[in-house]
Amino acid sequence: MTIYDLIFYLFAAITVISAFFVVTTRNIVYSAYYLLFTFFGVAGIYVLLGADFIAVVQLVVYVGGILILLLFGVMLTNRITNVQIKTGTIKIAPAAIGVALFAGILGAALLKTNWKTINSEIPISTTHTLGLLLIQQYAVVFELLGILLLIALIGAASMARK
Amino acid sequence: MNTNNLNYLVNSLYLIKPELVISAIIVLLVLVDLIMLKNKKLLPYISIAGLLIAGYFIIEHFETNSFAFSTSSSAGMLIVDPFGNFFKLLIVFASILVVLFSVTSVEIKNSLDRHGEYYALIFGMILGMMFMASASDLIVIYISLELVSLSSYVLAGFTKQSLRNSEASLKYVIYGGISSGIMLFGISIIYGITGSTNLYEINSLIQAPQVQSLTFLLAGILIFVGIGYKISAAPFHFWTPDVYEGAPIPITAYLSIASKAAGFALLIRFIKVTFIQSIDPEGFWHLLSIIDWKSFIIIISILTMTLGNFAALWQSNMKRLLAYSSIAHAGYLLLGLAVMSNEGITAILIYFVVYAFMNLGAFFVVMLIANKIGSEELDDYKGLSSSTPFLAVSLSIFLISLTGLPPTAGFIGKLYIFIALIDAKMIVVAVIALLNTVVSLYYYVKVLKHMFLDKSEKEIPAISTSYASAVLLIAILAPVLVFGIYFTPLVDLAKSSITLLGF
Amino acid sequence: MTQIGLNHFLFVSTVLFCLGIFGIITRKNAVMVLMGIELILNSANINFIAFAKYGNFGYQGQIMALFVIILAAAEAAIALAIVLNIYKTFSTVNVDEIDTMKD
Amino acid sequence: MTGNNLIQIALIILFLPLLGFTVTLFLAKKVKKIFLFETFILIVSFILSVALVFFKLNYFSQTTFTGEVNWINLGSISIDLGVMVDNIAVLMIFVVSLISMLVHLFSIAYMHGDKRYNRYFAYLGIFTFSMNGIVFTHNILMMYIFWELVGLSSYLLIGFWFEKKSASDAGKKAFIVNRVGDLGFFSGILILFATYHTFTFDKIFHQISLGVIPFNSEFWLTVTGILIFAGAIGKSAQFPLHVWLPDAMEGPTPVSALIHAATMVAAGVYLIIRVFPILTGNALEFIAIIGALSAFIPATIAITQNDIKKVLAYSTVSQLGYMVMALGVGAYKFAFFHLVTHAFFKAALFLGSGSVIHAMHHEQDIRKMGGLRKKLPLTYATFLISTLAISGVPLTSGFLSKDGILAGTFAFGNLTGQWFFAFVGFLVALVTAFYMFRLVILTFHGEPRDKEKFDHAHESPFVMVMPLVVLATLSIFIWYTPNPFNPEQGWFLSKWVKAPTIVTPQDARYSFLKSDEIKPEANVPTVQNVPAQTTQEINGSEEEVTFSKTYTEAMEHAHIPAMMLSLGLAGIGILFAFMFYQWKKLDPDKLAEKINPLYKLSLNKWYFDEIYDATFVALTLGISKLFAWFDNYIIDGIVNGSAALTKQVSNFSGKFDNIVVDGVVNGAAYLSGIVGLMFRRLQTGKVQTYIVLVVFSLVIILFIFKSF
Amino acid sequence: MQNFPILSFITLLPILGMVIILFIPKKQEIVIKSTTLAITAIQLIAAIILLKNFNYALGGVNDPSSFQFIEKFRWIDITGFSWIGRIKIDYFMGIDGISVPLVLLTAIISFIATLSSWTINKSVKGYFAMFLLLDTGMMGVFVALDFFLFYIFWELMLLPMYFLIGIWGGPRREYAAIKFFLYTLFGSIFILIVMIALYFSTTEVLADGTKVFTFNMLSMMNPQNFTATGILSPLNPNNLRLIAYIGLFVGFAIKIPMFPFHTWLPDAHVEAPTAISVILAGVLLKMGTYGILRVCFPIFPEITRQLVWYIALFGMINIIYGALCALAQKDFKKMIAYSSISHMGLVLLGMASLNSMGITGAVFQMFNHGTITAMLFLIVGVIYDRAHTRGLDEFGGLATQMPIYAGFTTLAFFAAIGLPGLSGFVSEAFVFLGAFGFTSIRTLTVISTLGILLGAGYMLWAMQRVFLGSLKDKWASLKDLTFREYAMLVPLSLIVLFLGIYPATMLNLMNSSVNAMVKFMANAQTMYGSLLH
Repeated sequence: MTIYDLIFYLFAAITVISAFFVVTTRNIVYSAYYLLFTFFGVAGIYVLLGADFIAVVQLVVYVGGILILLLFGVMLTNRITNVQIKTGTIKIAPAAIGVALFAGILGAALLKTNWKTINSEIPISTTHTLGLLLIQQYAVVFELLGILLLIALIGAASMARK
Repeated sequence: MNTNNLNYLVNSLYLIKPELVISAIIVLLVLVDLIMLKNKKLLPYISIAGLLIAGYFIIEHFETNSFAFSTSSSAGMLIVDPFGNFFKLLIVFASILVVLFSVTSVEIKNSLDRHGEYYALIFGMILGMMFMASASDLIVIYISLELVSLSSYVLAGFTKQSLRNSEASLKYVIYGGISSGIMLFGISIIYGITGSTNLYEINSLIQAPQVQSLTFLLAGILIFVGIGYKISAAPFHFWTPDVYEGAPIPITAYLSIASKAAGFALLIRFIKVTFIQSIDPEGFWHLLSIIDWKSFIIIISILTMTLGNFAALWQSNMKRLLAYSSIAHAGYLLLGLAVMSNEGITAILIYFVVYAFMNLGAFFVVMLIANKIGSEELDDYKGLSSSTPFLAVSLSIFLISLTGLPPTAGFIGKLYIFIALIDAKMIVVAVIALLNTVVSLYYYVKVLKHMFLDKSEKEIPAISTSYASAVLLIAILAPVLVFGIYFTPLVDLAKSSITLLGF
Repeated sequence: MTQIGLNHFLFVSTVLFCLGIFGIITRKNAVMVLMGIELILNSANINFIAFAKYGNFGYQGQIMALFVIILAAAEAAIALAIVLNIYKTFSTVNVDEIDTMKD
Repeated sequence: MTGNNLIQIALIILFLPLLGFTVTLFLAKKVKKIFLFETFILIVSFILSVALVFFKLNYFSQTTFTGEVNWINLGSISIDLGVMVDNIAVLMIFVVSLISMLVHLFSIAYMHGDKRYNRYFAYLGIFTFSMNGIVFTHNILMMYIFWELVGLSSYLLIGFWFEKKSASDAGKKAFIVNRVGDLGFFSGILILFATYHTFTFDKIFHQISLGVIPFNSEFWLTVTGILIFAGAIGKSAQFPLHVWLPDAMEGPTPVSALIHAATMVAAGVYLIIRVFPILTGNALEFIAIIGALSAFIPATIAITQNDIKKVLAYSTVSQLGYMVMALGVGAYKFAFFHLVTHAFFKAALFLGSGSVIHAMHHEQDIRKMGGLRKKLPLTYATFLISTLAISGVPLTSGFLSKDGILAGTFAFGNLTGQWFFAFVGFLVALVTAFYMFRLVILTFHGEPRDKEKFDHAHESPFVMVMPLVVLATLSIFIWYTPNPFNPEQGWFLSKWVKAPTIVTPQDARYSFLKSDEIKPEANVPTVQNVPAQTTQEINGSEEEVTFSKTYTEAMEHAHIPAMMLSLGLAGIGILFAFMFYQWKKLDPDKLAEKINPLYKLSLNKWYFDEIYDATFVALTLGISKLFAWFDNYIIDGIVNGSAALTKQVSNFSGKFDNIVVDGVVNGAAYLSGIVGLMFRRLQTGKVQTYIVLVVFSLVIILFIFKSF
Repeated sequence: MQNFPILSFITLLPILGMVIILFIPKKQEIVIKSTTLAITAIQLIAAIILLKNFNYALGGVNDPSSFQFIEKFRWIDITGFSWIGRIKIDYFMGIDGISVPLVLLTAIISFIATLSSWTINKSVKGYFAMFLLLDTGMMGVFVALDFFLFYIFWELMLLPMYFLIGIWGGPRREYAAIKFFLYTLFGSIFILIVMIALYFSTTEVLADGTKVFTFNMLSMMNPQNFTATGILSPLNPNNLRLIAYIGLFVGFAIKIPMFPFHTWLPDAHVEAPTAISVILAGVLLKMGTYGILRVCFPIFPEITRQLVWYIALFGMINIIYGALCALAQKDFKKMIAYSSISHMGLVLLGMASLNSMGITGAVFQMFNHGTITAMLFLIVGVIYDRAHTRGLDEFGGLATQMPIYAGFTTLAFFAAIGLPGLSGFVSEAFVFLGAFGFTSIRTLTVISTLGILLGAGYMLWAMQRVFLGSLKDKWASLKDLTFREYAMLVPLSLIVLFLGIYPATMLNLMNSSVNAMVKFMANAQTMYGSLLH
């Protein structure tokens, strides 16, 4: 067992366990914090997979953006006076059965698959390459995303304002 | 390489002129909205002008057959081909009508101050749908799908006034979010197997026999979830009735036509381009046996139309009824795909044109009625034939056409579907579909019954229709009748539009 | 235990994916449901990057992940706006209570 | 005078009454006296028929004339309509025209004051037309056509006083009961047509004589004969379809005289006479049995009836039974002879009873009459003569014809050893004499039992009495034969009426009716396909070679014993009638008590109506109700997905009812509705439920497709 | 004359009338009614002109050259489909001796029904617009020779009928209307499927020598035109012709209506207004039997021969069952509706005979049933207009009060019973004679004759209950026929009488065609039997 392995297990554990708590904790705020750990764990996994730029983006966008947004959402939709911001769970049984079956199929399929694997060197930095790709090959997608963000902006504003 | 690339980008831009126009209009709309805070009257004109320009560009380059933003000589992010152009044209056409609807809609008028956002979002949808129609890369597919979704989430809850409006958008966003999530997971698996996200590349990669079929099946079906949700195919249709009922009527109409059309364009392209092995001279596709799409689509389509029709029997809300009917129609349309032949695709295209007219028309009448009586409940339709015979008759014709009775265009649409089915010797499926048509008759006729045969308990004042609305309505009505009798141009158009790049 | 390979990452992503779905289905609070969606997107992203690395497919996977992250942000923004709107009209964000429209 | 002229006269006679009918019907409201036109038409038609009879019998007695016109031509099949003038037809037309004319005259007075007076005459006109059609037809299809028209006119006339429920019931009953027989008749026609592709009698006979028979089986030839005879059973009111005739007495009395005594009911016998050549031995035996039963049963009923017309009605059935039986045993000529004589005396009896009823102000119960001979001397006289005739007293026509029939049965017994028919014949002769004199005595003799009505009674006017006299006169022997005891030598039987050539295969006949000399085709008239509107003369066959000599001889032997026996029996019957009712030596009531069950049986007409009502009518109505129910509930129910299920479901869901009412009406809809409900259940409005469903359906789809 | 498109004229004239009516202001009810009357009158005149120019010698049936008044031009022609050939649909009309009586019938009945509609006073404009549309649909079915065109017309009459029953009908009109609609639509679905399947099995050689699929019914009747592999091609050993035949037959049988698909009829009749009942019974039911004769028989002759016993069986069931049900009815109109079922059974039986007598009888019976039942429904309408009830038991003695009315009724009733001298007899007799001539259905025919008896039973019973007996006081004020009612009943009575006495007028009209049909059917066995080898 190498250090790589250890680190992987660490991050995997963080990700999975905290994700588990995200969906099971009754307290919403706790849940949001667990989500933070999940995101961290995922970022760690990205790093392990040699995607350093993505890991950073993950941290910046998810932790810095989305999570904060979600927390705002929590705050805005619950009266602050109530310290114990809790939420119930419903449909545990069907959800558990359905998800378990689904996970079974998914897991069986994915893990049994004989993936093509080719060993490759971990590049030092992906940022440059990604940048080039974005403005060359994926320029159209990139622009499309820009418009998408614009639309999201307009939409969110339109939705949220009085 | 850099210069080549840039040239290539510029060349590609020529190919996506309509999309560029639409994008420009979005910006223009936002700017105009900002500059002229008070006067919103200009916005629809800009929209229509933009759409007409876009439409012109589409028609101009209708016969183009080319990749755009190519990554290699045989693949690209986008494909510009007659098939895609057909759907783009359909989308533009539907958009023009929806813009016109929006002008007359009382619901939309009530939120006058946000008209800028409204049109911007519609154009966001248009853009997304156009990309959907020509996407050939899973990345573009996903992003464009999301673009359409995000815009429509907001539009579904646009007026924000009633409970059902907000409810619609919440349900839509949650449902859409998970569906696209599942689809994304499927895309990731395909990527894992093939190492590519481009449909053409994937196609050439999976010709090899050693591909993991089970995993591929899984991925294919997960991707279908995302597309199935867009075209509201059972069992991924659950959002449809609630959202259709909750959304403003122009948006409902729009969702039922344009976004469904885009979804179909995507689905057909996805299945055909990715899984095709060969096409025989009779026009039948021979797909890779990796996924038995034929059985799958047959099952889904039968399920869809049956569910749609049967559930529609019980509806008392006109919009909801039409929602279920549009689910059912998705089922009929899927049958065209299930044939897995060029003929089937022709049938789908014909059906779509017809369906656009009749469904938009039906929604338009429902909207006009709702404008006056403020309700879409079927019970309030009682005695409409006396208070507004024009609308009642128009609605009847649309509904009859939706049922598929001659001599309306709906019959022609169905006829071609059945021709395709029977030619492919799928008699049993055809019978099931036809029996479904009978079931559908119930609820369409129920509406007719309410309008013509029932007496209203309360006194309804005569409903007048504005001149402009009447003209628009007749403009939609005429093709429904004309195409029922003379449908050669329609078929010619569809026939010339089934060319997908490379096939 | 074997060496860490693709399957390990896939395992993590699968678990995340399923937990995400589980969360979406079971949580009452709309915000929590959104968290579930984020989990699903993350799981897909792990897939992309893991496949890219182990299959040596180049950078397409990472680009995809990048796009997905951006998209997730946009989606979250819109979703939260909608949730806020719901809170204004319904005075609750419990998804299961928002069912005025049904058959 | 050529055959062509005869055909023309026949056609005029045929269509004149139709003209009368049309004119009278359409002018009924406008012209008060239009009935005179109709009567005039009938007089003309009678005169023409006299001419026809005269010329035919005097100059062309050996020849049959036919004239036909193409009616329908389908290329492969062509159907001709045509008339045939032979001796039988002209004699029959004479009878019909005469009685019809007399009835018209009689009705002028009898029906006077009726609010549908003119319409009544119109109906008589259509009846006469139809009857003439039956008489003149040369093919079986036309026979059927006029057969039905006769049915229609009898429906109209019986139900003429339709305000009375009993009258309208009787009309309906007559038509429907007749239709039962007609079904058989029609089926017989079907067989004939399917075999011979023609309807014309001659062509059919010709083909049979060539050995072409239905389905190549003599059995089927027998069946065909019996089926056609079924028509006669209906029309001639033979057992078991005789039930309509007594009820038909609800019609005006002149109608009874015309239709239900002389002409229409005789049509059945006439039909058998026409198709006689094709009847096999077995068929004839069947006919004889039906005839015997029909002669016997109504005779027993007539004994106890108290309605003057009912008695006559039953006696009519009984006499028709005689004729039918006569045909059955081969006494062809006497059957026709009796048909003619009976027509006259029975018409006289009916008209006489009409006169009585008229005089008694529409009282028909003989228990309330009595002593009327003083008031109605002429009526009495004619009635008595007719009664003597029907009873078979010598010097009357009835004696001649009846005696012949009895001789025929006697001969039949001699030849075959079956004495049943002879026994029935003689027994009925006894009974007939008895009840007829009972009728005469109760009506005309003794003391009046209803003084008031008696006082107002008066002799009828001339137009009513004149017909009686004419008819009674015709009941005297002299018109038929110079020898009052042997009709064989009379012109009627020796010259005019010839037994026909039997065309059935030899081994299918009665053994004694086999041709003594084998001359299969020599005498069969050959008929070519006759072009339209032409007349053809057919040379008749030579005398007496066509019918079995054996039988003729046997009858001659039987003549004397039969005559003696019948005379004796008639005398006994008359004697008993006088003992019971005139001299009151015997008390009929006591006798009735002694044999109460038999009395009841007779009084209640053997319970035929009750039995039919309880069986056939009830069964049909029952089945029809069942089917209607079946239609409403089961068939609709199957379509509607079963009513019970519907109710169940509607209990479950209050909404269901609403929607049922709301137009989801059909049951396939109930079913689809239930399916729809199931689908609706899924649409809970909770988005998370939807997602659960999506996940589950994904799982299911994956499971399904994993196997592919 | 031959150049004038008289069939299109006769068919599309009502549509023109409908357009005219739509421009007449709502209030001008008389104008609307008169326009309709004029249109139907012109149609009737055109039909008579058609009849005058009709050549009796030409057979038609499967031979395109002996159809008359043919109008044929390319309607829809889409080229370029390499894989399914050219989609070509013709506008193809023509008549032969089988359709011409029905064209005439349609014109007559439409005219009479217009008169009968005079009393309509609820949304007159809509009514007559629908009425004329219906007229076009009916006429079109009888003149179309292209299956596609046929189907369009077939469906075209659905909706107007739905509305005519549903809006202007009796108390349970909605139920009846929707039942009618669903049944017929259900039936037409089968027709549609078979039509498409036939299309893909039949080819036609065009002038330029190309082979294309075709909807031309006449081409479908020639086995040489079938493709080798079409699913309905007799050349294909695995063909589905039997199933297709049954489907097609059921589609038409629903319209007839054949047991057990008949339950829509009594409801539809009871609820429909008089004029619509007249049309329904007079013309619409014939479309079913006409369809069988025009489509099922010549296109599938070998299957027809195979199934002929079953057709006769259902004919028999219809006759007996309908009659028995009629016997149990208490509603005048319902009784007549059931009697229609019984009489249409005769048509089925006659067709099953496959000989000229039987088929002549069947076609003639279609015409006669059209006129006689129209009369019967008019008669019910007369009494319903006055008394507002149709209960058979509620009347009695009306013959005293309304003698002329009673006279017409008697005529119609006896015509329905099949009294000689009236037209019903000839067709009935022909049907039985023809059917009896066909050995295998002989027993069924004999059983069917029971219908004659039962027919007399229910008709006379109804006659008695309504017209005979003593008059009830409450009906003492009923008026006898009006002029308009005369105008409706007299022509029909004359037709019934005339055709009863001299049926050759009508029989000659159809004779050549029927013979051609019989010949064709007789040769079918050899023609189709040899194909597979």
